[in-house]
Amino acid sequence: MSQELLFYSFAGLIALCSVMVVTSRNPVISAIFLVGDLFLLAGLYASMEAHFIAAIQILVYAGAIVVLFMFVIMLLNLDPDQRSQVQIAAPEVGVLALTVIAFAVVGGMLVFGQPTGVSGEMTAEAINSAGGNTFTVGMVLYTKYLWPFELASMLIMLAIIASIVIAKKDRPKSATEGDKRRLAHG
Amino acid sequence: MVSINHYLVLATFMFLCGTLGVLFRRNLLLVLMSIELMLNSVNLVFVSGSRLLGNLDGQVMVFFIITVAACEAGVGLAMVIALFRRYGTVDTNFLRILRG
Amino acid sequence: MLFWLILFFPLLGAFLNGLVLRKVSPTVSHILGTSALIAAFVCALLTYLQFLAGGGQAQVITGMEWIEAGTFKAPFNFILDRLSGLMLLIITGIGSLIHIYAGGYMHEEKATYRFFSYLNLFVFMMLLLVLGDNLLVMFIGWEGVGLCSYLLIGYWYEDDKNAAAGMKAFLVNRIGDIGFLLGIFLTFKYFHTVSFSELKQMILSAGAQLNGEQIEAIGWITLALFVGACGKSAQMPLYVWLPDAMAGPTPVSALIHAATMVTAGIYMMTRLNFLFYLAPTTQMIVASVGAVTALFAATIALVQYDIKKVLAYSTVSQLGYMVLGCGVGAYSAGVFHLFTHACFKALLFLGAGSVIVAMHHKQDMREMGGLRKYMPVTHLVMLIGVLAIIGFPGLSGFFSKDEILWRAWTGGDQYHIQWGLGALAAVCTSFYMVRLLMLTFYGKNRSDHHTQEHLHETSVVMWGPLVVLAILSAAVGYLNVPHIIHIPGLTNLLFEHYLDPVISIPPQVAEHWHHLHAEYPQSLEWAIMAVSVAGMAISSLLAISMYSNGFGRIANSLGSAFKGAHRVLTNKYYVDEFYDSYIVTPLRDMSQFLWKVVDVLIIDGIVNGVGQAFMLIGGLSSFRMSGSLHRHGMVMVVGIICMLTVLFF
Amino acid sequence: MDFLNSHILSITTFLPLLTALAVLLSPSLGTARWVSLGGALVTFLASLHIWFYFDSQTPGLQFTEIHDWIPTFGIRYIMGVDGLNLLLIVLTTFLTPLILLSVWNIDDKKQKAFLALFMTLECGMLGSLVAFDLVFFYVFWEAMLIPMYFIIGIWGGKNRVYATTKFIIYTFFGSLLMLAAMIVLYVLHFQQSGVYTTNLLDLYGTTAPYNTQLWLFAAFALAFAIKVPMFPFHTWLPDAHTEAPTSGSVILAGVLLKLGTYGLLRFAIPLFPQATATFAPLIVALGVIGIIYGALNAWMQKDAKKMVAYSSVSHLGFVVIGSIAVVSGGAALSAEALTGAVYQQINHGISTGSLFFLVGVIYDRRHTRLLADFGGLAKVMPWFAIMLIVATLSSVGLPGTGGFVGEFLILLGTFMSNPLAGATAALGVLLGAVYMLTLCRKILFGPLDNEENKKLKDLTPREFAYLTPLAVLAVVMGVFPNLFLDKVKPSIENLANNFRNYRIVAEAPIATPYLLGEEHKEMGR
Repeated sequence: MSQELLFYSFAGLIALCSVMVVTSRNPVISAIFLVGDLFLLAGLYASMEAHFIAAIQILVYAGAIVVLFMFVIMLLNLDPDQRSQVQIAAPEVGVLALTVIAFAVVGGMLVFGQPTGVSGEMTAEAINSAGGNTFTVGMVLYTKYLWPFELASMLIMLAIIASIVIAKKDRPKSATEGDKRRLAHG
Repeated sequence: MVSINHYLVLATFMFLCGTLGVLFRRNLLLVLMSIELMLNSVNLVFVSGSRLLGNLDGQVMVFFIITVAACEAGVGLAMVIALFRRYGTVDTNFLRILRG
Repeated sequence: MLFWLILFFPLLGAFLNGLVLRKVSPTVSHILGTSALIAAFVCALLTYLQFLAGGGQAQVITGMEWIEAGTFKAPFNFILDRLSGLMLLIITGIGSLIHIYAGGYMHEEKATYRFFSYLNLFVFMMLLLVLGDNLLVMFIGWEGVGLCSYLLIGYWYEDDKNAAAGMKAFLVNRIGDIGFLLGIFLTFKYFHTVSFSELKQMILSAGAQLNGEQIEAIGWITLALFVGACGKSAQMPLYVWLPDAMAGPTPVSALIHAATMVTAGIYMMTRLNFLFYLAPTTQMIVASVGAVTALFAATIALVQYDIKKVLAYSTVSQLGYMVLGCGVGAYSAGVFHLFTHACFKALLFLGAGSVIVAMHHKQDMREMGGLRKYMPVTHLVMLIGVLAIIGFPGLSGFFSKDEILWRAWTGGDQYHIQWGLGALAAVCTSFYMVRLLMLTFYGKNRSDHHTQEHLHETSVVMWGPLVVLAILSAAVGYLNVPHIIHIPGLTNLLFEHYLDPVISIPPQVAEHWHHLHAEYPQSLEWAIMAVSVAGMAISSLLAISMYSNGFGRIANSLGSAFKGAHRVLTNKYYVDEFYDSYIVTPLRDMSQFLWKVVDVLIIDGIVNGVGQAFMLIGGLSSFRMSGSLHRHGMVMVVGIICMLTVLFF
Repeated sequence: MDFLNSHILSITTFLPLLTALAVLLSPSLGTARWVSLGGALVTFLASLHIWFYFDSQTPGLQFTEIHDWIPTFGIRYIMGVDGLNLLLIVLTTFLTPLILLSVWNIDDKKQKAFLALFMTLECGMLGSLVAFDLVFFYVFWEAMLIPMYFIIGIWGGKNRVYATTKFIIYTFFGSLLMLAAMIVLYVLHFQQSGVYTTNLLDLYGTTAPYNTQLWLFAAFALAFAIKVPMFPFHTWLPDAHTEAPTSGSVILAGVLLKLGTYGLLRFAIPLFPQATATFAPLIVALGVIGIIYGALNAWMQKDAKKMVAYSSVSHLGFVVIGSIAVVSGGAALSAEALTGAVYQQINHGISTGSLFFLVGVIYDRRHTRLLADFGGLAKVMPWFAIMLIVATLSSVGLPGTGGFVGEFLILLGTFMSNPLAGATAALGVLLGAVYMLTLCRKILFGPLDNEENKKLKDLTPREFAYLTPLAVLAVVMGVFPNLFLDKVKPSIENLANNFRNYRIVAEAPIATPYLLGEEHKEMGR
């Protein structure tokens, strides 16, 4: 019973935060709701006994990524008039309706669906007796997924280099003639 | 009893929010955040699936997704900065380089 | 060893002159080119003597493998027999003389390395042609000489006319070469070999039973090969390149376009005589083409003013005789005429070359005349040459040409027309050659003052070879004196039996060719001879009376009396114009159409049209390329939804 | 040595790719040039190793390398050499260093990228030549397009984007059809044998139903016909050639087009023999039309490069009809024609390659390729004239040059199979002379009346360095064809005589060079 209560309260908050992230006019507010979202999700993970994931969710997502967003928002220091929204036209309305309906259908199917799958051996008890969630995840990560793990490190390094290269300030002048022309038409 | 269906419905809703954000927000930063939201909904599915099936592969996947998300956010934000430097805006209505 | 040196020396000369010693003076080039050829001649002579001493049996000299694929085999094998031995001597011997002469002729040129390199290469190719033991090695030479001819005709390439003439020669020859190629294909298809010696053995061996298909194939093979011969030996209708080929330097005309290359067709037919004997229809065509060409070219030569053009048409006409000889089955007569013709036509061309040099490269006979007193030696040798070619009794042409006409007459009723054409051509020959002699050396000099001042006899480098050739022209006829004339100390018909090992009538058709060995009454032979001599004498006298002092009254009045005929002849029957407007121009127009309309408009249009159609469909089915991120995203989402819908329902 | 022999193909194929990486990493353009040239030369040496150690007595596949690649789908990494691809491999590695020499003096900011792309291209070409697994082959086949796309698209002429797009879409279209056919074949093989495999050596044993064969053959043949290119799929070629830089044209004509004819021989014909026999008359007819049509079009061109491009259409028509000359009532292919086709591939690479180089030489000097702008160059550029004439003669198939051997054998075989086609194709020999001599005459001969032409300099030592090997080879191939034909004979006879039931076995690498002679080989084993 307490588990259900926990779930429903967390789920309600997550839904609310998600909506706020998408709808806030100010990016800073959005980012803050995103952080909330991430923390709440971490809570859900923990309730599912995925402690390791819950931890890195907080560390990496909330601690690193959203902070990065914050920095960028402040760095750009957008003018209020640029926080405009999409003008809603006929196609947009259509797509909006279609998307919502599609998701509603999927959600409805999920509510009454009965997911199936091949059960593995790592039940909660097995994990606890084997040395806890973090230990077992680590074992899998460094044995079965060693190669992808190493590749992931390569990916991170590439991303670091790429970010530096892309964000590097190498052009003194802000826009060329062609760009301006393009903007004027845009 | 909280079944997996609960988690899946929640994830669906989050994904919907993310999708709508990507489609209808004009601020590139918001677009990126919405993408994070979508990624997180997928993570939720993975973790709940992992618990249901008693298989840790799902959690490992989440680990990788977080890695990729970090990279994506890094590169994406770098591009946002570069775009802002060059065009002075991050409004997608004005960024139409792909126009044919 | 000695044999290989024959081939090696000209190739070495060509290589050194052409690629290595490019900066040397013309004299060095000349000495190098000439000595390469003289060395080859000496080797050839020694080889030939060895060969004769060894009994004169045909021998095949095996070289390296060349092309081998599937069942097809064509090694670099060479054949040395009486025929190729003779050709060897003609090519290297007369070639040497012409090389010596060329040094004098080309002495005004600054760099002659190219010239001598091409000449040596030509000799090499010609040797390959006559020595090859299979059709393919012969074909190397066959096309190789065509190449050298192309390069040499266009030697003075800065004049576009020369380059065009070279190209024409190469292309017309190529038409013939395609015939030759088809001949090779057919031969291989039906006999599974292209080697002369194997073919000969296969066809002549007593046990060989050729099936009907093969007999029929032989008809086509010989016909295809004869097309090749038409191209190379300038027969109707492919003769048109030879007169234009006179654009090249005169020694080239002498060596390539008179003495050696153009006789390749006759050589080839003689080499394959056993095949041709088996195809009486082809033989008939060969004889007819030869006879018609002989007369046709001779009539054109009657009215030409350019001294080299006269000689060129004369060459075509004489080649017609040789082909006629082959056509009536008298191969040794054809080859004998080839031999004598090589001597006197080289002489005539070189003599004309001397005249041209003396006249400062003017070739129009209307500006010549009276050169006898300026150039006595040239006059004398030219006189001998002219007498030889018109068949003046006692000189070489008399013996060789009469032999052919005699064989044509005795070939049977079906050949009498050909004989008539040949005899008529002989009459024309006497006329235009005497006309040439008269206009050039007799009468008053008609050139301008400046040229006249510088007229003088050429150097010994030039007239030396002429004298040698003159002696040959006078003498070689005695190798083949007819039965009816008895000259003490000479074996009659020495030459006819010389080629006996080469020329062999297959037993199946011996009956058809029996007349070649039949006995005829002496009176008939005398009569035929008398007809020719009389014709020769009458037309010569006519020419002397008309042209002894420039263009006399008779010449002019005859010209205006037959104005139409004269114009047709002067324009060479409009054959070039005909080819131009009915073959070349339509082909060009068609190509233009193929390119501009078929290729660019239709085929490429379809290709680009398909591309544009796809672009159009793509454009219609997309929100245009607005560049808007949202639009792209929306399309994507809708697409995904559609896909999922299809997948689930 | 054993290591070398068992991995020589991988080394040869991927060495250019490594070189491309090294080129990208090299600090300056100067270094990059030397690195690329060095890499290309080492690759050439490696291919010479294959050449000398190749056993010319067996029709089997040699230097075979087999590794698992994607075992789930039965996709493998299979490389091998036999008589059909040996010559092409060596041609590729031989042409590449020459091309690098020809671009040596280009001092462009993007030149390093060019060199890297070029080496990648070499890797793609070599890979598609040696691959014996359908998917493996397909990967290389498509990978080859990308560098070529950029080479034309970045370093090309005025109309380069149009040309390169046309090139890539056209070839890609064909490739996709081929991919579909490959998948069908894969499934068919599974249905017959119960094994999923894309191994070509196994697939040769698949006997598809006749009707299916027709479709599959058509798909494969269309892909290769576009690549060749055969009439009427040729229109991308003149555009691509005209717009491509000299180096691109040389490699395009020299090797890329040959992959089309090679594909016919390697895939389309032995995989679908019944369909081959059915389609042979049509393909021969198109080939013959292509010969005549290409030649007539070439004759009309005013741009030297376009003329050579159309001449390729004509020459490759010969290769196509030689590849598919069916004899003995459809039971065998003509070995003569097949030998000729394989030989003519190489020879066309040499002669047309040098023609493109030569056009490039004058284009570098005058920045025009219009025939009308030239004339009388023989006077100021005598060595250039010699090279051009040698290339021309080889191109028109004069006996004594490689062109003759190839064209003669093709025509001979075709004539045996279909006299009418053989005789008509022989006309191509005449027309070939028509346009090539026109080209020569307009460039080399005639009066030297253009002031700018009077100042032209003859070939530089660097130009000699890349033109001379081609000219020498053109003659060597004409006089000593057995040097090359000996190597390919068993493979070709195997294909020609058994194409109805084609099998090829993979053999172990050979430890002793064939050159050492028979006794040594016995000892070596």
